[in-house]
Amino acid sequence: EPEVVSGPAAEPDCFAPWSADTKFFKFPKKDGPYRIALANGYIANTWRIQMVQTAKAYAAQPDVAAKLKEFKVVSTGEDVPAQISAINNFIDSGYDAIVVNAQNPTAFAPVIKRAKEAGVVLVAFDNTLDTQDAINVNVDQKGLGVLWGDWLVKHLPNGGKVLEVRGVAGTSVDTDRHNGIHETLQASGKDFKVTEVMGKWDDGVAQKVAADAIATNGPFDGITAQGGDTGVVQAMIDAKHPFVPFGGETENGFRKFCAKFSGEGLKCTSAGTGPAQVAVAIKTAIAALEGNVVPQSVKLPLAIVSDPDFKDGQDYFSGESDNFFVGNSFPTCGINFTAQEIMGQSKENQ
Amino acid sequence: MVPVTANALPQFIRKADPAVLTAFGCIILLLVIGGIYSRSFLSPEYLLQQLKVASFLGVIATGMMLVVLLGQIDLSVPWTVTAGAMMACAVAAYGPVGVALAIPFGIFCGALIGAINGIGVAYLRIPSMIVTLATNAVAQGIMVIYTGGFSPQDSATDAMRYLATGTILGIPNAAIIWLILGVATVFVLGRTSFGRSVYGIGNRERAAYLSGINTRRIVMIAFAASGALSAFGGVLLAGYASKAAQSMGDAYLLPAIAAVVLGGTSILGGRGSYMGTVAGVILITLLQSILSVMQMPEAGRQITYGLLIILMLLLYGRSPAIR
Amino acid sequence: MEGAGPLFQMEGISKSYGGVRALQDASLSIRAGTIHAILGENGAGKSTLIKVMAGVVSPDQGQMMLGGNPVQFASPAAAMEAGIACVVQELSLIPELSVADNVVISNPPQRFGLIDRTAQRRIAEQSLLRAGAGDVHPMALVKDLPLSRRQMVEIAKALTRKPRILILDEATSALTASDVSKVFEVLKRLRSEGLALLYISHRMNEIAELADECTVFRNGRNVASFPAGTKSDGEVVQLMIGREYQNVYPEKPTAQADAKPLLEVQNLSWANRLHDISFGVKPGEILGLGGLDGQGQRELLLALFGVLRGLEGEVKIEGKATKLDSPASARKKNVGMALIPEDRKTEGLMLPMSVRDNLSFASLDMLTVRGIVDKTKEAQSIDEMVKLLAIKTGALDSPVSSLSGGNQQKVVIAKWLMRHPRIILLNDPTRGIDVGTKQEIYLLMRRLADQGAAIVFYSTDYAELIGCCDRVLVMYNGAVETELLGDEITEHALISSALHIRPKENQPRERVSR
Amino acid sequence: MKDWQYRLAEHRGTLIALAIFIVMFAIYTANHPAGFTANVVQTAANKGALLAFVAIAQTLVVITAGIDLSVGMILLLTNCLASWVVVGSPMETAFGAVLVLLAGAACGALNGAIVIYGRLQPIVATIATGAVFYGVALLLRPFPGGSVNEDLADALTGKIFGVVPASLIVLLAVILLVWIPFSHSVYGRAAYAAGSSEPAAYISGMPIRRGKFLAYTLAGLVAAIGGLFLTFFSYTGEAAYASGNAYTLFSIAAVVLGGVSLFGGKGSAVGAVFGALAFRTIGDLLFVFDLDPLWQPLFQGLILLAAVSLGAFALFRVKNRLEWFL
Ligand SMILES: Nc1ncnc2c1ncn2[C@@H]1O[C@H](COP(=O)(O)OP(=O)(O)OP(=O)(O)O)[C@@H](O)[C@H]1O
Ligand SMILES: Nc1ncnc2c1ncn2[C@@H]1O[C@H](COP(=O)(O)OP(=O)(O)OP(=O)(O)O)[C@@H](O)[C@H]1O
Ligand SMILES: O[C@@H]1[C@@H](O)[C@H](O)OC[C@H]1O
Ligand SMILES: [Mg+2]
Ligand SMILES: [Mg+2]
Repeated sequence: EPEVVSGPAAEPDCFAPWSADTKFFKFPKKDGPYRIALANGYIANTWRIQMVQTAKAYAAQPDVAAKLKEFKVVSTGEDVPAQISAINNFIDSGYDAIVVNAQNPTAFAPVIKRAKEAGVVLVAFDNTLDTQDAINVNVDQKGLGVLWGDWLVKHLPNGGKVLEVRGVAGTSVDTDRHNGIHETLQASGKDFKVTEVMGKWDDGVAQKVAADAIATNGPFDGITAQGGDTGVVQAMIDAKHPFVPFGGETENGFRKFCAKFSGEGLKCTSAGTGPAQVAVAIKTAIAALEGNVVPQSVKLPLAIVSDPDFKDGQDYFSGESDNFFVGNSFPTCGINFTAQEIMGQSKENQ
Repeated sequence: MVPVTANALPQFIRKADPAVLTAFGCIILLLVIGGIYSRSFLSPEYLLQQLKVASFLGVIATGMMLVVLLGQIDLSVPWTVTAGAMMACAVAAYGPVGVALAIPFGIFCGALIGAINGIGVAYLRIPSMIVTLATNAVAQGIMVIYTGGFSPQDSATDAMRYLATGTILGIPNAAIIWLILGVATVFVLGRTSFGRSVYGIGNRERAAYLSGINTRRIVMIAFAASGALSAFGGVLLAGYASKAAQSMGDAYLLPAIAAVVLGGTSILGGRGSYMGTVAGVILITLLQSILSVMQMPEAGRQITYGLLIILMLLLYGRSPAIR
Repeated sequence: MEGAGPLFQMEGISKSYGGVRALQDASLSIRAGTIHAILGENGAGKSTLIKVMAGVVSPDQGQMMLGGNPVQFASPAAAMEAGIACVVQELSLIPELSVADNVVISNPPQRFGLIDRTAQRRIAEQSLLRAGAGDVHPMALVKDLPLSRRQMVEIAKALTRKPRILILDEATSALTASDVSKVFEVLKRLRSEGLALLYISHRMNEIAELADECTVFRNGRNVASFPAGTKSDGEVVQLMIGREYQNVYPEKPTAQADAKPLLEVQNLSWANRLHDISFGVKPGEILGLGGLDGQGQRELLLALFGVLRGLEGEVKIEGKATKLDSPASARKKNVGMALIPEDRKTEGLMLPMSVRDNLSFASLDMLTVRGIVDKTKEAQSIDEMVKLLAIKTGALDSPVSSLSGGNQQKVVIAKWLMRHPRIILLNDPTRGIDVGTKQEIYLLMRRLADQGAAIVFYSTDYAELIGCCDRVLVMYNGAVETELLGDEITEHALISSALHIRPKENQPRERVSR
Repeated sequence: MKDWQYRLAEHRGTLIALAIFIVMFAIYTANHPAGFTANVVQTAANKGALLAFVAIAQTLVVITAGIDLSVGMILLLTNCLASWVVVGSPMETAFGAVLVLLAGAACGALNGAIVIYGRLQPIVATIATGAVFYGVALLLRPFPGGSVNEDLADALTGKIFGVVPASLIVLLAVILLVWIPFSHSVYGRAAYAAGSSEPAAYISGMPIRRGKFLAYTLAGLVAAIGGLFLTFFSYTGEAAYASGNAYTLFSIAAVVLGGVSLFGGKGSAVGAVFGALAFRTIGDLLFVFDLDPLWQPLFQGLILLAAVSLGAFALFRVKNRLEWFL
């Protein structure tokens, strides 16, 4: 359906192409207001809850709301076929665009076919799709691993023992980040000895396995963790493990620790995949429906904050919950939510 | 008339279930194997760390054992744990009273979920496997709404932290709590009419009912207790991690069941001892921990974990032959 | 009857369970075309013996010969293959399957590798008819049938196998007199067809009617074999119990005290099954419930014990209207009721639990202080009961399932007597119990009555009602048909009221076997 | 009672499940923006059939009074395997599909062997084998990927004559070719009997061990059909732990909704199929009711709770309290 055109995209700062050879799409212009759906998979973790709340908040912004006739969210759980069916249902019900956080990057080929036939714009984000036929909006997961790897190489000029706390086995996000870290450490030519454990992107699990690793294989000279970072730091504190350089995600709790213990050696880089990318995905979908040129694959900037730049009230919030992901704004796209305003919104409403 | 030969053995060995003894044997074997891999598996720090972590599972498995003894099961553990943790932290936002009430309130919420399970199983006679599955989904739903809509406080109180991570004379407080709970459980199961009724109902509820036991109340209490203990486990976990988080209970359901059964409790109810559950909890915790730090790909870890459990069960967990 | 050599022989069979010797060097020899009765008190090893024969239990020692050839059965299936079918004391029916499924179970008719349901139904109907259970619907689930019907289905099932040897272990213990007579016809026909039948029963009258040969077991050994009818009942019983035996029933008190009834029932009705029942029982009185099986006697006992919902009418304890809505409320001190239930295995006992735990289970409330069991008191009470009822058990800590049927029944009674109940409801308590033990139970009942208990006693055995009861209510179709008092309680009266035949007008046609 | 009354009683669980499903599905399609169209039915059928296969597998084990907590992991394992081998020429594809089915049957047989000959309690034995199966799945697919013969996949997830969902035909075929023969065979009866009362079945000389073993093995086989179908549906393989566990738990819910007794000996795979379809419709209802996204999980939980409580109404008619206890 979409025409493949040459760039640049409509808002080049926001809709940055993934790479030099990324295709650009121009969909036939449709008249608004549009019906847009968000097909989420799993819902019961903070990241996803924050994401759904951000999506709602974004769709409710006056200028966005004016373009929308309907915005519907469905979460289908862990089961891929349920999500595929939900998208099929949206297609059959005549939605104009569908935004999806895919439970599986490779499983949606049949759906993509069907969406294409029906002229529906499909935009994937966070867990994107392995395809050239739908729009992807994502941070560079492997690049995230590279970033963490570089951080460790920089702080451990002589190499050393590294603890890598991984995510959920069998997911592409985990694999990409892991590969990024390993290729970087290897390429440095220094002697790194890596102990891997699976933290499942969960603070409790990450804390437990980190504690075990510290007790048996520690002490470590550097640590990297994807998700569960707050728990990993907690494990270090409990074990009285010396603070060492750390590459991790953007949980508020983790950044609190980074700011607090920077002087004692907890030198952090914190970067990740903010839940607000859902807003970018919706924005992309609208742009595509309006007939604007958009890249097939949008690369989001990593919201990186590194030691010693952690500022309270901006990069982290000392009075707030540990659990939300701070990196929640994409200024180049005009998306400037703070996490607390998202997670606290109903409270204020009451 | 006890045969004379048996009298020669000391009472506690004679009475001990061979399954429990073998389970403890397996623990020692596991440590030896771990020790061969790396000396640090035998270090006091590592062992105390395991004991601490085992205590969380131990508290949860205590509740699971109660319902398993009744011939039931509690699949609502994941979100009962989470709800207990999240509610305890949430209530702490309400001033000093809130802080003081955090732990009891968290436990209370778990007891409430457990009570709903109990009503379903005891009064509505719905199979426990399915009511508890449903209440788990309901608890999850409530927690999602709550987190998304109310921005609850989720950091643990100092008291929770102290219980979970503090030590007395080098012994983790969590382990002391588990010990106290364990002694209480042994007493309740062995010496109270509630405990006897639990075993009786597990064996044959109809006969227990006709003996004049209010079996429905006992079942209800056991489920409420299981919910409360799961939530208490959640409170401790929140103390351990300093905070409550979504899905923090996911990792506890299957290990809790496995620990209870590895400890020789019959999944059909009516048979099992608490010492067995203790052994099962330690076994599972050690196994998970040792596998986690041995540098083996996740696939290999899962396969080894599964095979070792089967192996241990074949060693001592077999049901009697029909003839 | 042909005088050929024995069809089946066992020699030197021994079997121990832990320390318990169930069988010791036992032997048996049975011939085709005969009914061979096995007698012995509870725990003598009868059931174990036939389990060995049927491949259910493997003996520790000994040989078996079938038709002169040595045999060994690795499983029940193997024994069945060899033509041995067994109607066991523990019912072997599958509760969730239909009667027809159960009847053809070991060899269902097949078409194209699948079970042929139509043929199965035909076979089942024939077998049921042959077993005298034509009234059982082949599509009914076994779990929905009353015990007596199940027992008939069990017999039909055994017949379907067309066995050479048919074993019946207390197969009639749950049957009513009329069923028993039907079964007897069947058994006699089978004998004439050349089968060898092995018959175990505690009912001497049945053995007298049926058996050609008798073997008496005591303490796991066969102590005597003799042709039936060559010894008097007294002699046989003496062989069984190893001592002299007389005067089965205790003396009844001559006059009833004119005390107020302890338990009174007024216009009790329930769910179309009980109709307008009224009666009273005084302390010291044994009230019998008679009638054919399934006329509402069991429901009446359950209703009194608080098990049934939606009762109409009134129950009074000591003249006070009392609401009994659970066994828990019935056993309370101010009521003091106890029920010895119908099926000891599923209603009376927790089989895998120890004898000790079973004994104290119904009295936990009395043995605990604020919920905590007083171990000393518990041990005392248990001791007392074991002595009172002379329960034979290896160790109090062994599972109650390891006791013989009779001793299990004693445990059920004991666990209730521990509460010192004032009102005792007994639901056919002597089923499957040997004469010696039966007598003990009769004596006990009378003693409890003398001490002031009010007893309601349902029995399928008319002789027991006659021997034990001061008064009998004969039930028919959920209502009290007749009340018989003192000397009026005769077999004749019991049967004619049970069959709903007005006495005087009609003589009972059918003489129920004795 | 008349014959038909007994027949009705025999199929009561299945009929109730059918009724629940019809009511839910009617509510769903009545409120669906597209209405009761072939596409909507196809979408629902594909999703429903997948769970239905797993539910049939679970039923096979549950009737023996066992439970298979590894069934979701067998689904994953066979999905991952299929994403390697069910590709290429028609011959290769067919060979691959057979291989996948054999692998599933082997997993089931392993469960059966451990439970029956190893005499382990099924709950914990299958938790352990589930870990093993998941590990193997992860070996096969350390991250999502692979491919499948798309022509076959499209055919089996598409519509026949543009109306009838092919997945339902496959489902029907499984019932006719696997379930009916098994449940009407001597071994099937032995499996039921063992579930109802193992000692009685043993004393009756039934081939209980072979019957149970066959039930476990067929369960693996049918789960593998589910795995194949998952591959057809998604064109790919993935060792998604959470998803495997979800299928296991859903299969239990489906089986119970379908009137199969978790205590064994009672129920039918046909009921479980309707249970699965009904369970899936619970999720679909989200789509047609305009619920706040955060309230959706709670809504699903409450409907599930309500659905499983339905059976409790029968309780109020019970006049003999002993009937509470089985
Ligand atoms: N499975 C078992 N485990 C332990 N002991 C057993 C077992 N089965 C039987 N016994 C013991 O073996 C002995 C013989 O029992 P058996 O059941 O053969 O007696 P019986 O003659 O049939 O008695 P009854 O007339 O009461 O049925 C008894 O002492 C009994 O306690
Ligand atoms: N449920 C059971 N538990 C333990 N042992 C059993 C069970 N069923 C049968 N056996 C034993 O297995 C052997 C074979 O029994 P049988 O032929 O009745 O069963 P089966 O199902 O045909 O077994 P198989 O398929 O192994 O031949 C016998 O030695 C019997 O003791
Ligand atoms: O990107 C990940 C997201 O998909 C998951 O839901 O939460 C953890 C994040 O790292
Ligand atoms: Mg016997
Ligand atoms: Mg007997």
